[in-house]
Amino acid sequence: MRFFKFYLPISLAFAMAILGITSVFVPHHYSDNFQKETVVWFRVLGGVTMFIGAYSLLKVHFNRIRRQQKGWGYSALLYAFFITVITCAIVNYDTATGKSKGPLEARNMATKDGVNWIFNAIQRPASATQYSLLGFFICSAAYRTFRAKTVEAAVLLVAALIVMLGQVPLSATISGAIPWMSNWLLNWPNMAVKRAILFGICVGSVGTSLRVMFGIERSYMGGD
Amino acid sequence: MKKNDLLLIGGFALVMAVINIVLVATHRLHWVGRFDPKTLGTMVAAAITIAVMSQLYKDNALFKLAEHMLVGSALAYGLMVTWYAMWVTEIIPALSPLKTYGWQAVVHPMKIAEAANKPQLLGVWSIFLPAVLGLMMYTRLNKKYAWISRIPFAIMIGFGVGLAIPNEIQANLLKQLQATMVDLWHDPMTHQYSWNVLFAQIAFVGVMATLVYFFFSVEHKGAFGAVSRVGVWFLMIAFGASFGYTVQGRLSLLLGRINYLFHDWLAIVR
Amino acid sequence: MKLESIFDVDRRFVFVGIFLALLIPMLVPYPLPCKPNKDVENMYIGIDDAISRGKKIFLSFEYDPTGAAEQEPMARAVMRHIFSRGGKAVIMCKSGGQQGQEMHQQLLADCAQEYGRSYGADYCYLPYKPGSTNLVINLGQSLRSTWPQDVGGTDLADLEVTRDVQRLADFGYVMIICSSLTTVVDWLTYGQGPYNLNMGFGVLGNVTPDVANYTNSGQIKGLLGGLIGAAQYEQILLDKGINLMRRFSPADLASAHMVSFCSRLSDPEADGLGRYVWDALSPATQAAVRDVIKEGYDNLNAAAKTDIAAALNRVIMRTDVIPDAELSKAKPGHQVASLLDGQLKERAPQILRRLIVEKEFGKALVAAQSAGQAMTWMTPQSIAHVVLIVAILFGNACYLYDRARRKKHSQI
Amino acid sequence: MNRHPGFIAALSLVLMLPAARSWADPSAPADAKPLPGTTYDLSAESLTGLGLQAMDKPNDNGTGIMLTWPRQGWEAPNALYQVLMGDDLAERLDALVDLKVIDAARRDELLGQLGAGPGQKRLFWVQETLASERPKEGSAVAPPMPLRSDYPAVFGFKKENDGYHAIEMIKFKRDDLVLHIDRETNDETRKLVKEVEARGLVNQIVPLGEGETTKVDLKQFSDAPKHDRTYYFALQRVEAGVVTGRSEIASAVPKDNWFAWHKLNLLIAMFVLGIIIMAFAWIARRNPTGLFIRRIGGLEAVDEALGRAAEMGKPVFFCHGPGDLSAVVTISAINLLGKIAERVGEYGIRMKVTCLDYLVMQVSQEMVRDAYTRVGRPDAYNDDDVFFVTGDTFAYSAAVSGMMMREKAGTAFFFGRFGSESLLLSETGAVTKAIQIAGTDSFNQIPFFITTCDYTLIAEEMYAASAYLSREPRLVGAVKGQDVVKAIMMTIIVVGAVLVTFGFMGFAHLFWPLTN
Repeated sequence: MRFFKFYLPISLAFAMAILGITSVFVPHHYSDNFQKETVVWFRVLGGVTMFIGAYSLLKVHFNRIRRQQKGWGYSALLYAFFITVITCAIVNYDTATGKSKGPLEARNMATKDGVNWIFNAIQRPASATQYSLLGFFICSAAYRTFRAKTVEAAVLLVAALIVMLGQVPLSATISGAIPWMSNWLLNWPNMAVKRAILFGICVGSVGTSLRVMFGIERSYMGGD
Repeated sequence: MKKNDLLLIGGFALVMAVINIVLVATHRLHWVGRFDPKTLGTMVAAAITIAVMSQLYKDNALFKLAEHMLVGSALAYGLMVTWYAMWVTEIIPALSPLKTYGWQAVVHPMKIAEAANKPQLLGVWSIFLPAVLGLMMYTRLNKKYAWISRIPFAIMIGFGVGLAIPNEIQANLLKQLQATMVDLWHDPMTHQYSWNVLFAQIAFVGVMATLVYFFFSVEHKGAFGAVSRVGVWFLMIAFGASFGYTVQGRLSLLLGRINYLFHDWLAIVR
Repeated sequence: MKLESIFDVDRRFVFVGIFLALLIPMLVPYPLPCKPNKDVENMYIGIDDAISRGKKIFLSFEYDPTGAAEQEPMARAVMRHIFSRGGKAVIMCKSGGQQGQEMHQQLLADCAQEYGRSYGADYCYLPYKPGSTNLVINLGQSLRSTWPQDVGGTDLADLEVTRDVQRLADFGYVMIICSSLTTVVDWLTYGQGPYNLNMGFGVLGNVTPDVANYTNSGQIKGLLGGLIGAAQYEQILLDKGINLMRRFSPADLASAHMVSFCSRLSDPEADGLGRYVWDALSPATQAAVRDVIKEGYDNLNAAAKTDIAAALNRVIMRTDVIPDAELSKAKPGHQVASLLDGQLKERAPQILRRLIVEKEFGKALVAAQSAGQAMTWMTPQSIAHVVLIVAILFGNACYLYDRARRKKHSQI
Repeated sequence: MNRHPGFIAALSLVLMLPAARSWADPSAPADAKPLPGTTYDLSAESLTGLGLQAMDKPNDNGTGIMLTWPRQGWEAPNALYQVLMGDDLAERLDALVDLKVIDAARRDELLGQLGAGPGQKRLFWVQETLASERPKEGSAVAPPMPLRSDYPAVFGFKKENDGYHAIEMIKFKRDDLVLHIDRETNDETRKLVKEVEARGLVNQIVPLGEGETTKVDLKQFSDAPKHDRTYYFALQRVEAGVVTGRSEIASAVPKDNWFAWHKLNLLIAMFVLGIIIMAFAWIARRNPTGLFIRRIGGLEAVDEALGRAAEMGKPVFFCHGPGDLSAVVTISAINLLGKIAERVGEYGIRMKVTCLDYLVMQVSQEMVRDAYTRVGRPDAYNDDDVFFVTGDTFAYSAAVSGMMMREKAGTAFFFGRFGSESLLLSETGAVTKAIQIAGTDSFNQIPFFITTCDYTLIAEEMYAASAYLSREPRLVGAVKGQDVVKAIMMTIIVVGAVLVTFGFMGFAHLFWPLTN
């Protein structure tokens, strides 16, 4: 049993890693085909496992409804919307032909059915608004927590102020130097740091990848 | 508590209804025919926008309502997109040789795949094998058999890691080495010392100092500490620049929502 | 008492402050002049140059509703530029734009409408296709094998705009409006690199710092970074006088709109039908039309009249271009049609056609007013930025003062 | 410094005045096209020795051929090179040129010619225009044409590479003659088909479509060379519409290759890196003394943060970003989660782990369960505390920030890859006065974490974090190995930059990646 639970996964990971590395260095069309095939595999894998995540979320809310925990009404609402959208998706109504095609035929993405309406009236404004709240939060964060507590923080502050000012047309009217400085910060120091961080990230991730490959890092197995 | 929530929701719905009726009556919104899903959509979207924004005041029933609506429909939408993009357009058509050729498709998959002009090289096995792996994933849901899912995980992660090692080195190490090893005294255009050369030198120092900051096995003291401190300064400049740029972007998005409320819906802003 | 404690307010006040700082300047639109930077200028020159060489422009719209506030103005400015100069464009949609296809097509139709361009001859839209890197590689090799058909299902070989283009390298300029760094790198690696294309990008504000080293290395020829990039592009268009609609003031356009409409109503051809059309109008519009009739066309100055005449010409010219398929889409039209009695039904298409002209002209009018949307939006931006900067500076001053005092205190 | 494009172009302008005048003249066609009826004359006199060489493109999967020929000093700016290509006997290239000028108007005529054509086999041709752009008025620089130096992966970094043109034939347009014919019913056409097939003049015979009549069509296909098959090439130069040079015929066979030699430096770098990192890990396990790892601010504070949450009886939130298991930072985050969960178990507080990716969720569940078991509190584990919220980032941030507000988070950890949800989450946490520790390698999000969180692990610090927390010799050793790699890299950069500054490129070239 230990073989199946432990050695088999580790040796499979190692073998697949070797195949992955090989496919980069071997240009032969065999390795080309192998890469193409793995792309198909991983896509199919994603398609087959798509219900696991939904199951987890629905279970949490199902438990909430069953136990009538605080706020179970919202969970019921979540279910209502989930079921509505899924039903509309399964019916797969096509406004162009005026027929319901069922879930086994391709969906016309331009069709105006319940899914489309809910997407446009609820999902789209809700997620766009959630995104736009960042505008409030960023200002609030800047206003309340942006203090030159240390020299480093002061450097960050000054750079941020220059760039912020350089970002609006007003600054050019005050002085042409401000947009120039903001561009300069962007093009030189920012670029240098980018590069250094990329070096570091590369070495770090190669290190971790090697540990995974040789079975030292096994967190993907969920511990022993 | 519960009652308050219901009152809040009901009151909000009422206020929105009144505003919308006024808007339609004053021809700021156009209601066409008996039932106009598009205009209704605009109204609902405005209500949702306000409900999501209400979390800025405090966490409240309206926000929770909008949040659960969003989560429920987003989950279903995600499933739908995956279904129609993966199953309907890829997996099911790839299995179609089973219908036409029967067992032949399983026994001689490659031949059949070629004849049926399918992009999968192994024919139906290109679907069967990953599908079996995918089904193995479902053992995660059972504690006793959860170990089975290690096998597909190992295959996926192993291959990902194998591809990542050379590609990371190529893209992030060799590429950046190439970009950093530059002429530090002559401008590429004029072959003379110039301001740009000075800037390139500054950037070079920045790269080095930042790299020093990311040394973990040496204590940052003395000269080493001083260099690493310069590195921190460079880091902070970069983060500051990034912050400044993002402020602009985020405010633009906020403007977009304000425009939606006051232009598309209330029609106050022209 | 700590000075800084005045900053310890409830953050909701901060939110309200930001909201007002953005909203108030929006109510009073006052576009600030923007000085275009080099990257934006490069993009303008690149596109202009390509058009003047008779080359087509390739665009990839990869934005969806979440990022639209920043990226739609970019798309609009660039499309206006292309259409106003008589350029031809092929637009595609990839990974990030899946949920924005409706918006893209609407925008294209609006811009084409403004400058009297038509689908198929001047532009075409290639619908969403999954795949990211592979798609770029395929496009480099062959446009038609990647997208055999456009959004309407027409073969690319049968569309005038795509007839003589085979692959990415046949285009004079390639512009990508996208929101992630990975997409930029994909396009540069598999599109720009192998074929040495003129390629420009329109990216979100927060991605701009990440692409700095690519503009530095010359791989990116033209960059619109965030809304300010769009505003600067609009400024160039304005400076070059390309934005024709801008020549009319909104008031002129309104009068032109009304006058044209009134002339229709008083037209003997329209005679009895005018009543039905009139009934279909909202009371506010009716009132405005009455005003124009009362005030009269003659009160306008000569220059405005010429402009109106030109505008009217454009409207009249377009009357015949509207395909019948468009007619059925016009909503006010349905109302009118339902009002028509049997005898008049055969003439309904004409009326509907006119109604669409009105509607479209109205759209152009709205477009003209929002011509500098990004520029107009830069004013609230500027104000919010300045308020924020002042608040940060003041907060830091208080903080430093407090600290100095505390130090002094502890020394004693 | 043997490349003076400006000088060469200026000289060529002077020498080629007649030709140059034609592009300055607006009436001349912009793109020179071969004149109809031009045939490829293979008699020896017409060969001016363009020096065409064809070779299998090395390091590829057998679908590429490289063509190269020396660059002439007097190439006019509007020079155009055409490559003719055939997959059969080279002598037949002359017939090819005849075929290529067929236009739509001659289609019907063609049908008549079918019987009379020369008896050649299937052939096709390609035309590659290399300098189709007309230079701007007044510019003296010749338009760029691909040179050998554009393909360092094939020709290396030799100086003389600038003296040769080079193009890569990976995809080419192919014009096929397609005969639309009703092959089933008509006896006469059946006879014709037989004859046509025997002569092999037409590339494709397709059954008639609805309402079609028998015709010959010219269709364009794009095609890639097939491996292990011989292809023949010839080259002609056209200037201002006049053929000014022709080459001999060259042939090549595209071959499958087993090793990409241009990636040799990558392979060596990979081995060096791997050996150093793994060696240090191995040595550290054998001899776990003297391992030092510098203080990482954020991690020192983990205990303090958890302690405070325990004191106040508030829950701990652990947020994974939207990264999946293929991201290294996610793996580091899961490791950290294990270590943090141990301490959470010791303190007996409640920890909620919110996930955006269901595979991450599964791994996290096991990680937390094992950690609780290790510290003897298996009962504290509840599957519902480690859960998947949704795959949509904004729904996720809405839901999680809602939860953090409602349940008054005491401590929040944000470890993983983050997008724009970072600020939404951390600002909410700041309002609930939670102690927040963040760590990510997403460069864009670090500034927000710095401003809103109490501690932030910047990029690589995140990778070193699990080594720091666990002090496991193997991990610490690997961190040390990574430091050594960085030191080597810095040395290479400094040496390389100095050498480049003094004009020695050779050293730098050793490290250049040769492809994109």
